[in-house]
Amino acid sequence: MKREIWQRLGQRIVFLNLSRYLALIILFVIASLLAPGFLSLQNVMNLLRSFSFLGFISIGMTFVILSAGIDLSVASILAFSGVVLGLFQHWGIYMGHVDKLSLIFPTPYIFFSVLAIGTLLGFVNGLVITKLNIVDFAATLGMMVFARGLAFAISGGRTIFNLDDLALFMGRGMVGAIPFVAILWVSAIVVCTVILRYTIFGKNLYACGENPEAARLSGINPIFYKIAVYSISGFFAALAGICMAGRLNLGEPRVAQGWELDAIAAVVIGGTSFAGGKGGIVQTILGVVIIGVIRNILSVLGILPDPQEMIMGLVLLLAVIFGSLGTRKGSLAHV
Amino acid sequence: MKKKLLLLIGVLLLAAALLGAQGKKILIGFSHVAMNCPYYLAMDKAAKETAAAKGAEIIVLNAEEDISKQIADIESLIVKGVKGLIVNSTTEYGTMPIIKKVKAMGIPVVAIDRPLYGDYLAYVGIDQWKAGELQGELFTKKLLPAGGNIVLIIGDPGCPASIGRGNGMISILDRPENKGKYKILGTYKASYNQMLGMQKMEEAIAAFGDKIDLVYCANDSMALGALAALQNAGMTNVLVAGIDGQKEAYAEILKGGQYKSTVINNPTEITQKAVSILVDYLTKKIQPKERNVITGTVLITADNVKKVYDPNSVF
Amino acid sequence: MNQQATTLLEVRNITKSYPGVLALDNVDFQVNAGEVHCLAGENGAGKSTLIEIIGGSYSKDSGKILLHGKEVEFMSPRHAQELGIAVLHQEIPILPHLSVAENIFLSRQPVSKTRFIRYSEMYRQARRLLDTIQADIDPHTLLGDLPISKQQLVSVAKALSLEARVIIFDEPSAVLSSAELKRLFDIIKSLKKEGRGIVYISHRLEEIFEIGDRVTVLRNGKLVGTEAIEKIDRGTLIKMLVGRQIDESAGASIKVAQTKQVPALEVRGLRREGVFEDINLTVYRGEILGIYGLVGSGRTELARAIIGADRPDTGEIILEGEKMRISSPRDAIRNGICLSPEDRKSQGLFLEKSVQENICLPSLKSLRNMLFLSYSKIAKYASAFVTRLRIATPHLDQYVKYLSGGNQQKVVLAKWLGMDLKVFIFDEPTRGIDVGAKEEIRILIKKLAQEGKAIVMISSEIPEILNLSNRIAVMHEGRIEGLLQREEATREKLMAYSMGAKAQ
Amino acid sequence: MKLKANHVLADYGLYLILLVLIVISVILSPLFFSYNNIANLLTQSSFSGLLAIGMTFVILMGGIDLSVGSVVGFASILYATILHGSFFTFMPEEIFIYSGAPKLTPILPLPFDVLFVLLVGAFIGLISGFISYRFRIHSFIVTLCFMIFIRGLAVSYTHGQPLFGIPDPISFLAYGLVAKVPMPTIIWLGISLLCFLLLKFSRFGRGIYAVGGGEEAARLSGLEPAKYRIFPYIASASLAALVGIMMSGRMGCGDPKIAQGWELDAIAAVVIGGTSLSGGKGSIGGTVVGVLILGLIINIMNLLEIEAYPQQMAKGIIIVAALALHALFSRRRKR
Repeated sequence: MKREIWQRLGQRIVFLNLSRYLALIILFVIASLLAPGFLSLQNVMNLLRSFSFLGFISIGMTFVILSAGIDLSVASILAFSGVVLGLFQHWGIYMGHVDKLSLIFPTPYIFFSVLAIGTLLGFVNGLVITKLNIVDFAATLGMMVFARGLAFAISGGRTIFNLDDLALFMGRGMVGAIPFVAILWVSAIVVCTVILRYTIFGKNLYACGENPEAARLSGINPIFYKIAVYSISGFFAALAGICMAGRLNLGEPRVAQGWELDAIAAVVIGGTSFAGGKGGIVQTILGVVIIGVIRNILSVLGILPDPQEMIMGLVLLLAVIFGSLGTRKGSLAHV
Repeated sequence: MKKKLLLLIGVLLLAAALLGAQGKKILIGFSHVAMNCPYYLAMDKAAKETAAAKGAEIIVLNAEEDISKQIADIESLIVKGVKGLIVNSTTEYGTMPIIKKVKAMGIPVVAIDRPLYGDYLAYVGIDQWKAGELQGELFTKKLLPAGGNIVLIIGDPGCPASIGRGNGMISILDRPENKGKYKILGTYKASYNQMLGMQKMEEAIAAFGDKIDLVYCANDSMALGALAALQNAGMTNVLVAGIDGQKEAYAEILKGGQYKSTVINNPTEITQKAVSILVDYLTKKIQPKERNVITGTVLITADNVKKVYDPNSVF
Repeated sequence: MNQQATTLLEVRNITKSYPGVLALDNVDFQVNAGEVHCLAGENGAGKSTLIEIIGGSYSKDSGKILLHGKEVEFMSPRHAQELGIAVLHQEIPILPHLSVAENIFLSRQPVSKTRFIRYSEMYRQARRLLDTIQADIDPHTLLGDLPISKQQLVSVAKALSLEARVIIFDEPSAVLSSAELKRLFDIIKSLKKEGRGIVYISHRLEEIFEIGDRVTVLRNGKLVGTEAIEKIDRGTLIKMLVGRQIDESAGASIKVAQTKQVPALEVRGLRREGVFEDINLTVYRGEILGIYGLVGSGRTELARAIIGADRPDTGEIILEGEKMRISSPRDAIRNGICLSPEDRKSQGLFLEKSVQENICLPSLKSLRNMLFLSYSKIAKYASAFVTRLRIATPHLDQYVKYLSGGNQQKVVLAKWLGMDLKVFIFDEPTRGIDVGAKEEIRILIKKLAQEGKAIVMISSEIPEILNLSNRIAVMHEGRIEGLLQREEATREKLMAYSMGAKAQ
Repeated sequence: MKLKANHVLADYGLYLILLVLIVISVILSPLFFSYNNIANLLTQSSFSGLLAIGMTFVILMGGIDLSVGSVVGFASILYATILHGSFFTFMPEEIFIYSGAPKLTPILPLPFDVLFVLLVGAFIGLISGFISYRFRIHSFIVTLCFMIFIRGLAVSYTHGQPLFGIPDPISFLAYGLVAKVPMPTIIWLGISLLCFLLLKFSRFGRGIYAVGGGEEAARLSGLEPAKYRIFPYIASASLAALVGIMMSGRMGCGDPKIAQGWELDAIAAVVIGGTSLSGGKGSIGGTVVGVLILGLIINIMNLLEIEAYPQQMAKGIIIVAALALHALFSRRRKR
């Protein structure tokens, strides 16, 4: 009986996705109590910026997980695109620490080509999964190792220092008081939300995610959507890569190691189900923000990185357990 | 089928043997800790050049700061039949057992840049502790005579370089006359990498904000990263100090900005020494004069930076 | 049955409630040795809950379970099995990657003294069990490779291996063709002779009357009554089931016009390696073409091939006189052919999506303002169908998985009605639906035909076929064995053809 | 006849691949067949091999365990701390505490401290397994949280410091030779054999297959899923702990930072070994071969003096290629 009450409560909470908003608000309160400056414009903007990078790949990841897939390769693609950007801006010179720029072609084109490359890698993921029918996990695991290796190989493992101003603007630029990255990110959120809620593409994507066979018999082509989502994921990874490189002012093959897991965690904390077909961008953003804020709080508390990780792990675990309460089958059904 | 296979193998082995016989060049191995900052790259370059000059063949393997990979590297170097080893050990003790094994096989080991625990032919590098002390002196005498809060960014815990450079500096702070004046706010680990240096500094800023008076990094790459982070946060009054004498660092010191000091630790020099010691020992049976070859450590500040700065140098 | 027969299992005023619903409201039920006790009731009447409780999957809220007269508490399916109760579930639980033998002896494999599994022994025992029910199945084959009907036999074998005194069949007929069903009945009869107690659940009244000794009827969680079969007739049983009188031939009142002139869909020499061969069919506007055949006779595969879900090797599909290149369901739908698949839950519907979304999915194109979907249009569109088809749902956002089978089927229909399609293919449209809903669906299908649509209806329920179709094609082993006008079609002929025996 | 050939391919294709690879390596490098090299190959495969065995259990059951790498690091440092007589005591803020010659003050006699560490490992597995089972949370997420948490824990309580000083018996586990066979290999293959027997010839083992094939089905056919769902995590975690101890022996010290990303190597090996990520299908034999294949590729590329980075790329490609072959073979079989 007692358990049922819990279940019902849980169901209501989960249904309204309230628990997460609640958690977020509580976090904000705690934070602003701990650090008076927390809600200051300055800090909020910093937070926004720090969310954005993880945020980008989380958006891509959302698409993938909605289609009942998983993409382990995002972080590697991110690093790879950063390196490519660096190389394209130091074209011809002996790779490595040179401060003289030599663009292969104007920066905007470089951006486009990097984005294209990222998308292509994602596309390859989709192709491998659908055409060679390999499980998403394994296929993207392969791409993860491959792309990271590629990033190291083309840069010879070196850090490529100094990018041009446009690239820096992507990462560091401010529009008024607002970081440019944040603007980019928020607009990406808006666009993707619209795509998912108000276009046939979105609806069909959800359908394919939940039940590919049924989708197929209703005249939808699941293969197309599979490939599409991975391409999207690749695109956002590349975008994040460009911004990250701009922020660090270097192309670094070691960047963002393990971020794919953070992104997945964010998506799941947000309440998008591994089983596919359930969830959305907004939830994901929630997850990203929650994770980011917790990290920030821990830093503000002056907790050093290592214990931070530990606490982070615990908090995530609790968050997930709480999210799973009530729903009989659990919020993240076994795939 | 099987017969054919065996035959094939036999032939190949024979051919290989012949090839081996022709190659008179002596083969040495260099198990390098990582390639993630200019310092290591310079070492890599120097090693190859010196070896070539000395008429030796060298294989450089990069452990990516993973001790278990380094052990595996050393093992595969042995398989390739190197006659001597240069090791830049990831952690001070981690390579001890494998070094013991190598020694047992009669392969001499030269430790470079980072002292390691075990029976080695020679160690070539700076006196890490002294480098730390020099910086400590500078802080207490010049930069923060009145005392202050210091953020420490080291490479890897357990890396002898970090231990020496860190403890050396701390030992000065712990002197009776400085007791209580200085506080280490936190110690961050950035594995000698500029990007990580920047990210860790950002975390430190988030944690301690304006409390920070000075950032002391175990090498210049991380210091440069930290510098970038500080500049992004607009904290231009926080002082920065590094070690190694990377030319970008010189440039910063030259500007006379918040980047105050570094200590020369010339990768090219130590690598050249190490390689020649090993090759001489192997070819001409020359025992190194002293077991610990300590290269010069000079504190570089705005006063003497002009003398050493060379924009076109490798490092 | 005679009262002095020993009661194996008795259930006394069991009550079970889920959040919101009262699934069972003190229900009594008992099974005697050597009887077949049928359990009947519309979907949601509580049949499955009852057997889940007997089978130990669910726990009861209150009430007693007596086994051989003494009270017991079933902790888990395993516990129930140990006490000699076996449930053959509707969706047969199979472990596709394990061999038949292992599925039978799972966790009870014969082991040596050193606790090592003795495979040879296991296969021998499995062989013996399968022989006792004359199932020609190799115990080494992976269960996943067997057709459903054979899987059913395997689970019967498992029940035997459990030495079960009480065996519960949950709608076995749903997955069996009549011939296979006959076989199953023989087995049941022999089990009955051995003095086991059988509980048999089915929606098909004729089966109940054929096999049953007693019947217990449930209606929304309450016990309506238990009757000896010979004491009651069809009409009263239906009354007990539905609670009201319904005329089974309501559908028949609607006459379907025979417009032979315009052929809507023609299939010429369709062939798929090892599945079906030289299929030639023509469906005319406004007619219902029934396709009858045993499970595995290739009828479902044929339907899938027509709409391009599976690629046929040769053959052409002609829609209203012009040849079609159909390589995917997508093309089929574009050209006006749709399929309501056999396996509703896993192929026809998105259970985790709302009624509205399910209905609108294929026709979203027409529900946009410029580029973007208009939710107001969608809602209007969906609610129109909900009212028109009398889909019983609290609101449009109800998840489909919470609807009854009948309403789910209606949702599947609604999906297609909205777009003007020319050919509708129904694969088992009324499988596993309760009597009332069955009729509604049939009437809907007829109405469609009246509107001049061409309809192909696959079914393994002979009465349904005879009642609805204008013409009936009977399939056997991937060939069309015979094509009958409704007038000439009889139950016997259909059976004979479906068994492959050409009637003279 | 043809059909038969396909069956052979489907069932033994993997071993075929291994054979082909061996032949190629022999042709490519004369060094390959030297005793030293083979010993190397085996030793280096053994550690990831042990992890892969545990992972096989988990994946057979239909889950995934990302925490093994962290557990290795944790076990390694925990073991060392125990040897230094400090029990779960967090190190003080100073980072350089453990430089200088060590003095071993074990709090438990030799076999027991090892046992203790193994038990701790098992306990970790128990917890993660239980949470995943009880709350119906996808094991990916649970173990992801544990991965973060345990790594944080390990690094926290010595501040990332390695702890020097490991008794000889343990180094023997890592370097010892028995009849010219490296000790780690003996342990690895020994345990593989045991697990093979467990999975093939015990009711419990078959139960794991069953639950992996379909939990509900297994339950209805009379299995109690709980133990089958939880045991694999215990196995995998305690094997990870064992690896941690052996690694300590290999390094002569406990180091909390080792084995980062090894979980993915283990998973890769398992899937290359033909165990399906959806559970219920696969074998220990396959896993062993998978490990060998990966090890072989790396080894031969080392011998050919291919740089580390291209090696990584190759690894990625191999994962995908192997799986593609699997898919191909099994599709051929279905025909």
